[in-house]
Amino acid sequence: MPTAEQGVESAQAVIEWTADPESWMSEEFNDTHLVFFKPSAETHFLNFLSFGALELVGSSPATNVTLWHALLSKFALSEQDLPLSLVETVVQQLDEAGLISPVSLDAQNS
Amino acid sequence: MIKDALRIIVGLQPLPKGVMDRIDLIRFADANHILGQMAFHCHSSGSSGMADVFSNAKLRAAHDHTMLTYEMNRVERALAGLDLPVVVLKGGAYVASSGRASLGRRVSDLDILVRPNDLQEIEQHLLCAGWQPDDQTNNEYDQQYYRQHMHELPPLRHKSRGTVIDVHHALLPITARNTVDEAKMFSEAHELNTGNLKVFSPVDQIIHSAVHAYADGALDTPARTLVEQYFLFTELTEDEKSTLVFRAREVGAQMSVALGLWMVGHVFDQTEAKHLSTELRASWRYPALKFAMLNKLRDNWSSFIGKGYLYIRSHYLRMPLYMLIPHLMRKAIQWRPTPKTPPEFPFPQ
Amino acid sequence: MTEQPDTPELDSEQQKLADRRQLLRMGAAGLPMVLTLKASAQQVLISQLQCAFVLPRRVRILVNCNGAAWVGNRRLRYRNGQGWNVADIKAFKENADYVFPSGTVPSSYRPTACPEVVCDADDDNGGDDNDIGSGNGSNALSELDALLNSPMPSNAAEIASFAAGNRRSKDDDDDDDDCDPEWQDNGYARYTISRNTEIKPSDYLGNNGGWNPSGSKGLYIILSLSYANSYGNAGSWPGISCVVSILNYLGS
Amino acid sequence: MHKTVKDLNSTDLNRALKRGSFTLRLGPFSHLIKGPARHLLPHLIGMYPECQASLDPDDVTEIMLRLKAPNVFRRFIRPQISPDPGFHVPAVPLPESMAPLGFEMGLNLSVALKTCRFVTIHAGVVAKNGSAIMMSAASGGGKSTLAAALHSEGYSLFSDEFALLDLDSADVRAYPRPISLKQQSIPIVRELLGADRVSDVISDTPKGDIAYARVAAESLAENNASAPVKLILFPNFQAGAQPLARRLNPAEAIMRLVAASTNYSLLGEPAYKAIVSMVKAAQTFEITYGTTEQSVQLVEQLAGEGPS
Repeated sequence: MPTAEQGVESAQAVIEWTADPESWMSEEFNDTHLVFFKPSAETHFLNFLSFGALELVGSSPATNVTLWHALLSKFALSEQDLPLSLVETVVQQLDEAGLISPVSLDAQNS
Repeated sequence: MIKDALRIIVGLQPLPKGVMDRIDLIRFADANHILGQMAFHCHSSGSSGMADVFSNAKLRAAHDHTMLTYEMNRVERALAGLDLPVVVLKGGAYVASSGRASLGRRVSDLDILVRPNDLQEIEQHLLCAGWQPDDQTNNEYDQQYYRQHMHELPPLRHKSRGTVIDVHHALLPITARNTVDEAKMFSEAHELNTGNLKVFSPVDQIIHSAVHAYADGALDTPARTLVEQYFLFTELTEDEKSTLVFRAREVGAQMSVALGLWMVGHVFDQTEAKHLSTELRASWRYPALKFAMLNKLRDNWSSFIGKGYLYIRSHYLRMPLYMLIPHLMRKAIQWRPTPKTPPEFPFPQ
Repeated sequence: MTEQPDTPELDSEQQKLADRRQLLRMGAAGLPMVLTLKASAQQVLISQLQCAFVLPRRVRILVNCNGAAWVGNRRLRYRNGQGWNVADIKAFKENADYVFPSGTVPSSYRPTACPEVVCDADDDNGGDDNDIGSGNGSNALSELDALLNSPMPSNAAEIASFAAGNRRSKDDDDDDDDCDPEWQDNGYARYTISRNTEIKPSDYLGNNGGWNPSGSKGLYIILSLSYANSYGNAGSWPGISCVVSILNYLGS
Repeated sequence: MHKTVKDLNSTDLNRALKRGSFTLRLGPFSHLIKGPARHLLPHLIGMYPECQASLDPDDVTEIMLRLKAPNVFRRFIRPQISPDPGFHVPAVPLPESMAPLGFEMGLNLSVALKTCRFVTIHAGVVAKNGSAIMMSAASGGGKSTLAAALHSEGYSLFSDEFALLDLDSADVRAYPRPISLKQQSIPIVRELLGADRVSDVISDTPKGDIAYARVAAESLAENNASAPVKLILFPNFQAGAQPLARRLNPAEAIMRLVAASTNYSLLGEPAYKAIVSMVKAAQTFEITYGTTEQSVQLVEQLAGEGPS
């Protein structure tokens, strides 16, 4: 278990995000993804970007920056199309929805 | 009749034969919020109507449990990195420890207990994570009242999920006449296998249930309380039972526990509980309380003698007398006379 | 959500990429990228959002400058330049069907000119709380005994009004010593809603689910909300079910 | 084997209603009913004559409705009733003469909030040739009128209020309660179905003037009918509008259906699966129309049954 100090440090430094692909079911309709998240029993609508981010984080843990690069290549986008700040926003929204969580928290849980 | 109903519900007696009797029983269980428990514990009849009723009730409870488990996950997320211990109370604790008392139990809010010194920091983190004071209590009087006299923060409601969390820093109000040593109970709380959340030990869970019901005056759901304490009690190991009396005295909860055990013994013919209750002794108010409690149980609506007494008594126990009367006056307009029903949809938007 | 064209675009891949770029620009501009579906489980109650009720009796609402309110039906005489008749005010308060504590009524409904001498000095505001116990434990005890020993009313609402009644009569005893002009200044505002008035609470709902009350019907809504806050759907407040159904619908 | 409402002796019926042992079987539900017989009886006989019923229940049931006077003092409004489906629900207390309204509202609330065997979606459903059309609209959106109109054109009526979606098959189940009519739709439906099928008007209810229309006996006969949904419509009546159909992205349709469901979040995963599989197998449109006639034509076109 991390100490409070470590927790603060990790929050400020590079958080790695993770997601469990088993925890959701999804359907795609015209580039819109319907996601049923089992732990919360909530249904979310994700667009190609947020769903892409969820899938990437689900396949291997990523920081905001590594996720950003992965998204750029996955969707063949330029940095002008997809600024890092938008990835950060997406990550925050996925975190708020519980779909992804910090690796440290996940380690605590297991 | 009530005794029979409760005994059927926990599975001590078979279901009545007559359909109309069964219907009455279902209504009783539903009105007292223990239909879910009944669905799990009573002896099934094999009728398809009963199976429908029970499967509906189980589904509702399952939904509550999913929500509650997720809320616990969200609390952990909100407090990630803080490393401050948090004890999950009441229904949340039963669900988290998945004992008999959790089966079919409806849960609407999450109750947690934190150490008084951690309160401010934890409140801050919860506010940052999207919980906010509920509109209903977000007025000066209520905020002041909670902070000055109560043992918990005003309820916090999550802004997007609509879920409610009650953050306690003590088990009884600051102004209560009875006190209970929650620090002792806190120190022996069990870790859950997830993160920083804990639950009381089985013995302390039944003590807290009794304190909550009989010292806190929160007698909204007497039938549910009884059923719950029955499950908690009968699930104790022999060792745990033997420490119950000592522990109740140690944490200063002998009166509530005595009353709780007496009720369990009386209603469910539980000789062990009766015996332990006698061992614990009673105070001068004990016989009157037993009477009031039975009355309360008899009928939520027709027997207001018991109910009125308990309402006043519960405030009497919470607050010094000089504070009681003005508060009663104020609550004359603010008091909710109807028992707080768990909403059909635990998490309205 | 975009409309799905009946005939596919010629270059759907390119269209898709353009759509995606557009979406990213909107995301950068703050459009949410994750939408959580809110099942409106109480949708079925929508029709109840439209509920209305009729007041079958005239309702008079008396408001003091602290925002306390009395609801009743007795007459209240008013004399220009002098104000309300003291006996009327007293009788109205004593016979009020419902009493709401200070702070219930928003300031826009309170009397504009607060008198320097307010004859009904004791309102239910915090400062007065001590006057009952007055630091005298036995006095308070006897109040409690009175509460405990009196015949139990048959329902909860009556317990509540019983407690309130106790308090009022005591206040009035104190008041009469301090001042007794027959008429007093405008310490009160009165609102009257005539018999058979229809009130439709949803008329006072704002777009975001908040309330925008106005007029005496708006005041009635405010009191209804306060009543609902304490008693929920129980009791006899006219129209309460309608108001509560709306509150439930709004999830408040 | 079971009798229908019209076969029962009204004295017995009266007694059973008072005692609370009267049982009405319709669609997948058994309804146990207690209430003021004086006002309920004409409604039951008028609107549910072909419906299976018994004086004593042979089993418990998930739907137990009591119409009763509110238990608080009634200084302001004289005899009142309010539906008590066995749980706390906000309901408008109604004068006793509006018992049919309380009855219908109470049953709706019970089905909506009490049962978990189906995904319950606020929608009208009709069926023909083994496939169903679902119409989801907010109250006042004209779905009852549209359902009645299609019913008069030979569609069997599954429900004008709730689509009951089977959790496993994603088929809808028939639950043909009387069609509930408001204000302007009353004369229209009288015209469509015949005046003898429409109840007396109850005036000045919280919902305005209302009346009920009796479902055709054939619809009732298929008590356990179910059908896959082939068309999901979101009707939108606008006086004077030209008829128009707009195809909806299935995701948007799902969003709207979830919002119209009373128990989607309660059921969770199975409801998600059922709605997704229903929508994937159906066509989804938003339709706008200015007259009832147009709406029927439009629906028939979309269903591929009428002239196109």
